[in-house]
Amino acid sequence: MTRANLILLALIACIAALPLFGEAYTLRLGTIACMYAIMALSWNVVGGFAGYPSFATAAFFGLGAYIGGVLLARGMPLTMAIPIAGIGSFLVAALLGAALLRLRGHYFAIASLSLIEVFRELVNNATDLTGGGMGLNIPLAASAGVMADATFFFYLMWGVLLVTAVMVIAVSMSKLGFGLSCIMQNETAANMVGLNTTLYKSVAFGLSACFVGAAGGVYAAWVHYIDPSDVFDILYSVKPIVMALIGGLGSPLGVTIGAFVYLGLEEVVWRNYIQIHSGVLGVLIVLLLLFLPHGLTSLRGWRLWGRAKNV
Amino acid sequence: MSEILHLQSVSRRFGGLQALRDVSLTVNKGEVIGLIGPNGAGKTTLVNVVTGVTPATAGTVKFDGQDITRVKTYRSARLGLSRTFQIVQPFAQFSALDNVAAAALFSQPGEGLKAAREEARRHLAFVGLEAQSGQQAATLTLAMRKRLELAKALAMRPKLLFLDEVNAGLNSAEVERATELIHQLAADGITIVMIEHLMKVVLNVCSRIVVLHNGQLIADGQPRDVMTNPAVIEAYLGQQYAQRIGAHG
Amino acid sequence: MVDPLAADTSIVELKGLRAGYGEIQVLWGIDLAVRKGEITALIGSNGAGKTTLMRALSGLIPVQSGAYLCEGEDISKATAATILSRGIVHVPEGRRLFGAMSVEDNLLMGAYSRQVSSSELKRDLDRVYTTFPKLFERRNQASATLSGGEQQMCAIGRGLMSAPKLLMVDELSLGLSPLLVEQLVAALRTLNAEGMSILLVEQDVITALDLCDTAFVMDMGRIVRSGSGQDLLADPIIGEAYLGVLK
Amino acid sequence: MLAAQILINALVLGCLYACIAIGFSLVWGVLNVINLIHGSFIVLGAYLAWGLYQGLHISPWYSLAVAAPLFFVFGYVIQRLILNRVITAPVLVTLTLTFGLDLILNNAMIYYFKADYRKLTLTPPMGSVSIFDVVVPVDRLIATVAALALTFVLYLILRRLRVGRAIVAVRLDRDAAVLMGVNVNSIYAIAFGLGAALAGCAGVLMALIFPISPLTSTAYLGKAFVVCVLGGLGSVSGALAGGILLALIEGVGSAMIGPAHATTLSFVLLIVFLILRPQGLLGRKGFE
Repeated sequence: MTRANLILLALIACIAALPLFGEAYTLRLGTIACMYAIMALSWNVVGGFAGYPSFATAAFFGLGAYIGGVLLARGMPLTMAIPIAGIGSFLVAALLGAALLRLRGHYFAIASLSLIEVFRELVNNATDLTGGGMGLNIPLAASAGVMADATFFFYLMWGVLLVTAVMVIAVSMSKLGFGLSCIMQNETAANMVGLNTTLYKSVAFGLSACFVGAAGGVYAAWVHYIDPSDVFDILYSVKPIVMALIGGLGSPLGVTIGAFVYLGLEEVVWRNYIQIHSGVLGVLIVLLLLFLPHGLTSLRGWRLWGRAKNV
Repeated sequence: MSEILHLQSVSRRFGGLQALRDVSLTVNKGEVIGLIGPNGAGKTTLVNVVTGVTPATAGTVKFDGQDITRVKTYRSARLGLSRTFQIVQPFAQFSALDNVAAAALFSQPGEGLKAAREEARRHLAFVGLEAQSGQQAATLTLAMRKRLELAKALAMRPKLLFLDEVNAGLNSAEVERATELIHQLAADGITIVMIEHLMKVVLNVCSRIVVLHNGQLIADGQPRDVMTNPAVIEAYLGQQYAQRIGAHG
Repeated sequence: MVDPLAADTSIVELKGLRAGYGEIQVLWGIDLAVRKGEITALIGSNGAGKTTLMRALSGLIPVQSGAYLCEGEDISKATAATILSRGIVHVPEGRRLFGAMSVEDNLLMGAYSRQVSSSELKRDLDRVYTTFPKLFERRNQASATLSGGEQQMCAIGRGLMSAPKLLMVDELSLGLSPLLVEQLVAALRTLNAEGMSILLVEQDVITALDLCDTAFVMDMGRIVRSGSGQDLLADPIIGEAYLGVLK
Repeated sequence: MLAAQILINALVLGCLYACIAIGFSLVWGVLNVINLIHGSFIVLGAYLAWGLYQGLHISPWYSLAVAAPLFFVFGYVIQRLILNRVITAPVLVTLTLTFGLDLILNNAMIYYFKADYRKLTLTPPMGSVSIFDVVVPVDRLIATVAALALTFVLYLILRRLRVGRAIVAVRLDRDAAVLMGVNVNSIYAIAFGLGAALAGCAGVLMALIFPISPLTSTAYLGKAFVVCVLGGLGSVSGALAGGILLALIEGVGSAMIGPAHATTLSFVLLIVFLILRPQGLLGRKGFE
């Protein structure tokens, strides 16, 4: 295992200690941090490893949230609903991937973007099942007090993050990861050496959806109420990309750090510029792309981070 | 001799352009065939049709007795059909070693990465790139990338090997070296179909020559017969060239 | 090596020109002179750097170092548009026509950067149609639907519309039948007889050497030989390395 | 008469859709950039028309003449200063960048105009006419004609003007255009400016028909996507065909399975089309 991957696992282990210092706000932030890291790490499988510009994260986050939410609302225990949300997202994504990943570049980006729209409309229209635009109420899992709940959901999200990180590291060291790297570099050549690119890309797309879907399920249980415009928000698709761009595409440790840095920025903006927070976010994105094309790693060139760790 | 590849009335269209027209061709085990013709005659298209990159619009392709007309590229690669590209197609960020390892890894299901790297080392040695095994493919010279391409094709344990202009862009010494490699491969029993512009190499290596012109097969036979075939001279070699061969040969 | 009088007689002169793509250097110090009124040929195997040299000459890729003189003036830092305005016109490999445009629109694009009256434009257009009557027949047809030979005519015609002093043709004969090549060669001879300088990159070495006054042989990004076409045709080393002539 | 109703509505709406999409298609085709600000440009154009009418009683028909140069300059500057710096970067970067720019513009609009819906109501109202027993409001009809005219103006620019020919040339073959002496960077900026101007003008026309709110920008963008994919990229005729086809599909879809599903249908169709026929309905390159 590479040093960067070990650092990543250590970093995640450190986060687990957060409840020791916990007040409700820290825990909430910690839970979102884990959720963002899950999204960024998952996106990295298809966007960073295989090089396909996917904008589908929000689609699978919403899908998972609704699978989990609906099952929980019908009385299924959390321990079953969350895995089903993950597996369901994996299957849907893998199947769709087989068709969508034949597209490249802009066309793939658009198709993945429209998945959000299609899923949202489907959920909107399946009123009997999902409550449609009115949203879906999810019963409290176990009401043992505000702090206990917050801690519980933090660890739940953290657990999903840990599994995601282990998955991503395993992929990066496996034949699958090697194959995805081949696809990213030269898909024609990858086909020619006997690599089943459709299968590999579909699995990658499925994996990128699986834990995002599970996180969606946890999110639904955590917030007790979801509606289509909340969970199928295109920002959930763009944020992981920005995180990955901050941290440097392809590196699991990089994108995780990118997720945390992004969350930090977002918190500051939210608190101070509530009215214009999405505009400030836009400015951040523009500045990042124009001046730090390789994310934080570009800073090393400025010698400010001369002795910083190689992320 | 038993046949390994059989094309029956193969055609390929690109929109209005008929790139291949009713091509029938048989390749026998152990042969080294030279595929020649002017630029744009459809040579590379022929290779693309056989390897499933751009499937035939009509006709059938059989490989080792199996119909592979509609088979996907990666499958035909696993069956033992491998090729090099005219414009080299390396995994640019990988080391030379991993380039070849990828070929070994994915063409043989069940192979592990470690074993694939071991095998890759052997093939790199064979083409003379041991010293560059750790070097990033993008930084290799053109001649080295051509040889890397060959090593990749070999790592797939081919039964039939298509070589698409492996000598293009190489200087005389490098051409000589590549020719030697091809001789060695043929001696190892690999069937080879090579697209080549350098007639010197074709005549030196090939046991049979096939000529394409405007997507049609216009000649197929012994090198000396083909070189004196009036249709071939008209379409490809040109009168002056034929005179030179006459004068020298 | 370089003729001291070259500045007067040469239209383009290169001294130690280096160029390439990004990090990859392709040309390693090219010295050559293209003389006014001559047909100059550039030959060499695939990948020797001929097309790269053409792209550097027309400003498609930057000159990294060395001098690029046009009629004695250094234009190594010039943009493609400036180079074009000096009358150095590049007919690229693969024709690169604007496929969806008609033949006539393609020809007019050739005159895009010239500030001329419409009557002058009309006259130049007529001249192209006289040189290549086939193009006149097809003037309203989308250029993508032309045959290979007609496309090459259209590409050369488009080059002519830029009012070249030096016409650079990359891979004249690529994919064309010998008969068509003969026609195109005849057209180039006529243009040359009318005073146009021509730089020809050609795979078919015999055609090139027969046609040209002076030839340069490239290998691995360097000029390895030069001389008159006839001398090089007779040179046994050239014969072996680049003509593929059998011993 | 339902069929006639659907058909005429589709023709009217289809021209508007084409007008929404045409600038987007131009930018995508020429710069190879998916311009996610396009939807917000349209909304901004609608606000411009609304403001000029409410504030200065300038009729929307005259607002077109204001919007076109204003948006052209706006687009030109954005391309020159920002987009041009990453024009050669991968899809991911250009797409995310235009998304960021859209966030800024859209947030600014929400900040100044608030998110509620406004309506530009002409006084006196223009009434409606009936064509083959199908009732069509006059303002909508005029907007449609104007949309068609705008589309045609772009066609003329590309067809007749020197700069238009250069835009087409860059779209067809960038390197060859450079060899003709075309300054590609300036063409990129002009094309982006034209795209913005068309979006602004489309917005002015939309203001006559639809409620105005920053929240509608994604809907416009979505239509532009679908039209481009259906009709094929980068041709005026393709955008028209795509626009009418989309309107027709929505009309028939609404009639058969209910209006709630019409958008879903169009997006499903988008994905199917992308996979089966990525070159679009007409499948031709260029703006001819």
